[in-house]
Amino acid sequence: MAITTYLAASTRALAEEMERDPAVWALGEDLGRGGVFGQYKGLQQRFGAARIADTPISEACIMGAAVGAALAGTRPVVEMRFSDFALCATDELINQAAKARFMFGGQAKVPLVARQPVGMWRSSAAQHSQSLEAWYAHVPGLVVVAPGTPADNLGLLKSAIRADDPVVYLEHKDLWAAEGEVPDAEHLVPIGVADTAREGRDLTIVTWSGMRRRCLEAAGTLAAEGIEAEVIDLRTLWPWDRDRVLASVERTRRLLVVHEAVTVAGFGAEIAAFVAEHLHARLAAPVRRLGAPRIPVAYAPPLEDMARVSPEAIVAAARATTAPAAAIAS
Amino acid sequence: MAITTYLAASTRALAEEMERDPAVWALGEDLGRGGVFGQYKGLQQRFGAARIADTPISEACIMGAAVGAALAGTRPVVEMRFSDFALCATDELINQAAKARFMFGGQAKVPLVARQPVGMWRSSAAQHSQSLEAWYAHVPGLVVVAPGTPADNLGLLKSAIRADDPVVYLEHKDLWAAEGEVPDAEHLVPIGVADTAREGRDLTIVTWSGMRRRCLEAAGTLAAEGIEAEVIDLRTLWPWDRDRVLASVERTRRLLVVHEAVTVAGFGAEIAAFVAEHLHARLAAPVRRLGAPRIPVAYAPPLEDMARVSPEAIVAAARATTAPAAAIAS
Amino acid sequence: MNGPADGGPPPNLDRERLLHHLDTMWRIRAFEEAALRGLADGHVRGAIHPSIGQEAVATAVCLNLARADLLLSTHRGHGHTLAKGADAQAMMRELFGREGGTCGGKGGSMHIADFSVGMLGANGVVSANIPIAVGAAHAIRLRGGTEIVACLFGDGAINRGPFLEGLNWAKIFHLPVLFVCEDNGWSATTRTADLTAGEGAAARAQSLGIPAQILDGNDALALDEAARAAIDDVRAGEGPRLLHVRTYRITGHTAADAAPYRDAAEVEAWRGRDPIRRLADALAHAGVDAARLEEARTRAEAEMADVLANAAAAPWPAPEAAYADVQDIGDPAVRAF
Amino acid sequence: MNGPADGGPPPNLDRERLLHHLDTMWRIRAFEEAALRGLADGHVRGAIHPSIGQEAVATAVCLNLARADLLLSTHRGHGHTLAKGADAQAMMRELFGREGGTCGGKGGSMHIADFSVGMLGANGVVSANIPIAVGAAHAIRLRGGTEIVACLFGDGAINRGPFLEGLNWAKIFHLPVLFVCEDNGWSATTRTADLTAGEGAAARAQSLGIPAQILDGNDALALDEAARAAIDDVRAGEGPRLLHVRTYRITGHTAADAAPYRDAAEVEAWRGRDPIRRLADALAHAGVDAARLEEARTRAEAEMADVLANAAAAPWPAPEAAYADVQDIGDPAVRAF
Ligand SMILES: Cc1ncc(C[n+]2csc(CCOP(=O)(O)OP(=O)(O)O)c2C)c(N)n1
Ligand SMILES: Cc1ncc(C[n+]2csc(CCOP(=O)(O)OP(=O)(O)O)c2C)c(N)n1
Ligand SMILES: [Mg+2]
Ligand SMILES: [Mg+2]
Repeated sequence: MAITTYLAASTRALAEEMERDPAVWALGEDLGRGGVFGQYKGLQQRFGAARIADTPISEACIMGAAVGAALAGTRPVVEMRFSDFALCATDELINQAAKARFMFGGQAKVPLVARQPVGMWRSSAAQHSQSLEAWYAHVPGLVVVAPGTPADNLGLLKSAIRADDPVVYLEHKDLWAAEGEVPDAEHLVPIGVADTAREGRDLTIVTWSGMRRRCLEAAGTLAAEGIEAEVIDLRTLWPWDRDRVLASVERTRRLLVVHEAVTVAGFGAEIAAFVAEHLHARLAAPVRRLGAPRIPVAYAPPLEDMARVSPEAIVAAARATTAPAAAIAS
Repeated sequence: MAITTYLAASTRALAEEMERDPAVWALGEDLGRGGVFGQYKGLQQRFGAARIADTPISEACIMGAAVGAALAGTRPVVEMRFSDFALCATDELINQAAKARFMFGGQAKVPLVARQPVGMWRSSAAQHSQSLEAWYAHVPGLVVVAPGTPADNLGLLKSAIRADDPVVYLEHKDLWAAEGEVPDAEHLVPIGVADTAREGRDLTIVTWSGMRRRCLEAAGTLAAEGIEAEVIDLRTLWPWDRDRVLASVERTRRLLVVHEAVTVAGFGAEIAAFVAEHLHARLAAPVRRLGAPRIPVAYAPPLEDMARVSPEAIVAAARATTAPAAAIAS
Repeated sequence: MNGPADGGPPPNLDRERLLHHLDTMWRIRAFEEAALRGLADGHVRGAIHPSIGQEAVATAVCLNLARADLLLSTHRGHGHTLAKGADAQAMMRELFGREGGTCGGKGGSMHIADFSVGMLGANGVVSANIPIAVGAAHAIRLRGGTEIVACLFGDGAINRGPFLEGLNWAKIFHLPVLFVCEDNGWSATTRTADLTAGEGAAARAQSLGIPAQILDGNDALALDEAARAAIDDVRAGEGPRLLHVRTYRITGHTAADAAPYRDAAEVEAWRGRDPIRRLADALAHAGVDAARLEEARTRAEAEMADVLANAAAAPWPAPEAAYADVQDIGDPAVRAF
Repeated sequence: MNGPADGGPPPNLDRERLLHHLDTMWRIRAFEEAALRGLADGHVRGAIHPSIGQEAVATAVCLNLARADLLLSTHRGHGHTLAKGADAQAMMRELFGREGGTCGGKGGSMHIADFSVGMLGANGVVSANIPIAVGAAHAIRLRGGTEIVACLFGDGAINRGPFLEGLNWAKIFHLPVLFVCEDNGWSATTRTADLTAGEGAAARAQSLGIPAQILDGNDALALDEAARAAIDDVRAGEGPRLLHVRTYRITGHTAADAAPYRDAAEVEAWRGRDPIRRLADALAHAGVDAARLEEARTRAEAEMADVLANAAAAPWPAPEAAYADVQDIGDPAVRAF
């Protein structure tokens, strides 16, 4: 075990997989200089410019070329820089990558990883701050992964690269510098398995990505008040770990889903709806969601903060869910 | 009142608004020949090629130009042909149209209508059959409308053209030929107001677009069994008519949401989650969703049908929701 | 190389080779006509975009490719697919949505693909095949392969962004791609010239430093030679090439389109330049038997009549197949809701 | 028109006009330097992309536009915005995210806009401003206006699809757009030449039938003349024009980028071609007072020092403003969840 950043973990993951499998390569803008956040630093020197390819500013072609390169037998790792720019390649990801295997009757698979750093960082405004994981979870053919710790960014990126499916891989921009323990030995995290970041008996908080930290912080505060929150970091949004969530809510009888994305039609709706469908009679309080208001992310800090889910808001939502008044008259 | 098709209603709507307001114009491919479904037939002859503009196959520029044209004082109606092709213009719709007003601090609005025919028709396969309304409902700045009848296509398209916001306007391809009564006089349907297509006491079915017909058909079958379903056609997905839905479920104590889109992370999740959050204690059965499985739409009829929500499936889901066994032990 | 219209075929005309081209062109036409009958009979359920009149392009390009070479096609791709070596029977079954179709009935005409012959797919999105082709070529380069990629698209496709992005990419990475713009003058129901600035595909390619030429797409002899030369260059590692081929779509945009927006005289003029008849005439001038030339047609028609009948008799795919081939992780066969 | 490096200024040099250009260039530079200080002090919170070294382009293009003309800019847009007439104070407040910013603090540097002077927005998405510009021109045409639209973008932007789609559109609809490719040699940390096939923006425009010329972007005199002529043509209804302007970004890509990937000699060479100094020299040669030339600088620096201090003293916007200006129907101020 060593302490490593979320960023360095991703660099290591890609390097290990490129070492292991010559079919793996990466393509995107400015990768030769380390990528926009430094997550590719040193890789071009190590693996050459053919396998760490600097591309033109051509998001549609980056994604489309990755589809072709995957169909033709390689395993491309696509860098989209900001998930917002992946919107310049939506046809290529949704109509081509996600559907090719199916449309062609299984003649080929599309093993590509589409890395799309998401979320709010600081004063990045409306075109550099979005979290659209709900979109990708809605699209048949796609796997959706959103690591929240350095160890998970190592282990999940490696698994994503080994997957034969197109994987939308959402790293959080505010986590690049986050530190955590990371195994020295090869570390693979299975896709589709949640991580129970904290155990608790009073309510289940389901979250992912940048909100993992905030939820754990909130859980600390809640514990001081005697409320023991179980915090489940989904890590994978499709397929999400329903068994883990259902088992937890079965026990705690209360669900709070927390995410950074806009609440309306966010992926929290799926989880809340699913739990309400399956555990209605067991719930001691209504399911509850906490996400951003339906506003674009602004630049000025006080306005930007209005779109942020804070630990205080999580604490408040958890308190409301566990308050006796929230219990269902039964 | 006259009987008119959904298609003719849309032609009339655009013609009336172009007549009323010289700032209204339409742009898209093949509009001069009537558009791909004939919904623009006769309009270029009537209004000229400047206001019914035939564009190159350039979806990104069609949408981007509409943003610029809206910022510069006109009211463009964008034709995307199939909603699937709007994915070639996602940056323009999401990062530009939806956010411009906010990012610029309210200096200008973006009054554009993005018409995107949605849904399954017949053997159109995975790139011509999608329903992605959940995506657009998730994006701040956008209004999302999905008419299910000729009268609504008349009245809502007119309202959408008059709206000062970017409106994603989802006509259903399988409804073009559908007939219905349409008022002779000017007819405006307010955005954000649902239509109770059928009243009932036993459960509330919330639906929209092409599924309205199927739900009404199912409600007929259910009535013969003594189950009286209330069918609410939302018509607008953002802002959706929560008051109507909550009031209905308050009465019926049972909710079934039916849509054609993939169930997972579909807009039904938002409605089910919202109702579960607000009426948990009042529900006599768990909220329930019925949509497509998470598979791409196939070409061959027997495979395509696997992605279709049939009246029989609606009847079965409604029966299950109203069955005594579904009632919550309380 | 000149066709007979310009004073007779060249003396060294390779009869066997060109008879193969002729046979292939007849097979394409007969396939399209069979598919139209299948549509009229209600067997073909989705839209089809016939390539009648454009057969020489498919033939000249695809018959000059090796089987291992890759091909990316469009919505109007039956001819390309057949010429690349796909089985007509499997193709017709695909159009019928039946078991044994190239894609098991999942794709239909607009997503037809046969990876076993290097045909990596038609595409329902105009221009989307260009970046995919470029990426396939990139993969070949990465693994040191010697195959090349051919990418066909229409004249309407050059006004979409992926055309620019893909050509730029192919050139800067010096990739083995042959781009072919099949310019039939129309983008659905609109005349492409009205939508297109400048001289079109060749001029745009040249502005990117990609050698390009403009060719008569109904002259099978000239096309064959040009395609072979371009493919040789691409295979020799000289980077991408573009052929801008002028031809005509004899039918409407889809089989359902009667194309009333076109001048009857324009259609007639192009019928007069029928690429199959021109090649047959050249072969006749070169001394090929009239019977052999007639046989090319009748054999193709008989084959496709069989194909049609056989497809109509094929079973539907099992409904559960709709849940297969989606994804491994998060497989809908395990969990679809 | 030649600069002093080529043998002195032309005899008929319009001093008043060019002093205005010089003043504007100094104001741009002083604004950028003030913004850099604001960033170092922690007042500017988001990324900024300084245009130091590129001031002549902004000045030549924007000072030749009328106030009613429209302008679409990029992430590197401070100079364009200032030259188009936006208030420096409101701009700096926007960079600080304060009340009174051009966008009320909602946009920041990458979304700066001032509709009151026809500046319809910077853009955080490379190349996305091109279709918007084209659409704005389309609107002008539809309502019979006489304004024109100027659209600036970088050399990296020409490899994205919207560049092709937008230029093609402007040409076929014969729209009043002046495209200006501000070619500073770099796309973020990568040399654009390595990513760009062919000769670049001008060649691509020409392949679309759009008249285009290549210019020295650090020669304010020549640029002024070329921009004026192009703008006259566009305003006269001759359709779109493109200027491909070669210049250099003296800073890194963002203020946070030390640009170690660049050759020091390259940077030095370009510092030697400083567009402001070149114009000042030309004016000195033409007999303008040294004091007046010095004053251009000191006045600009004093103005921007004030602007900086004033911005730092400005209040934050009220948090509730985050709920305003989103949409009328489905207004989040009414319902945000
Ligand atoms: C991105 C996109 N826009 C629009 C369409 C609808 N469409 C299908 S084919 C076609 C015309 C294409 O013209 P061209 O590229 O010349 O090919 P052709 O049909 O003439 O072979 C159009 C507009 C589409 N499939 N994809
Ligand atoms: C679509 C898109 N891709 C990538 C980026 C990230 N990015 C911002 S500026 C830039 C470089 C742009 O280069 P150029 O167009 O030459 O403008 P310059 O920065 O040199 O002024 C990049 C890659 C972006 N903003 N948008
Ligand atoms: Mg064509
Ligand atoms: Mg640049």
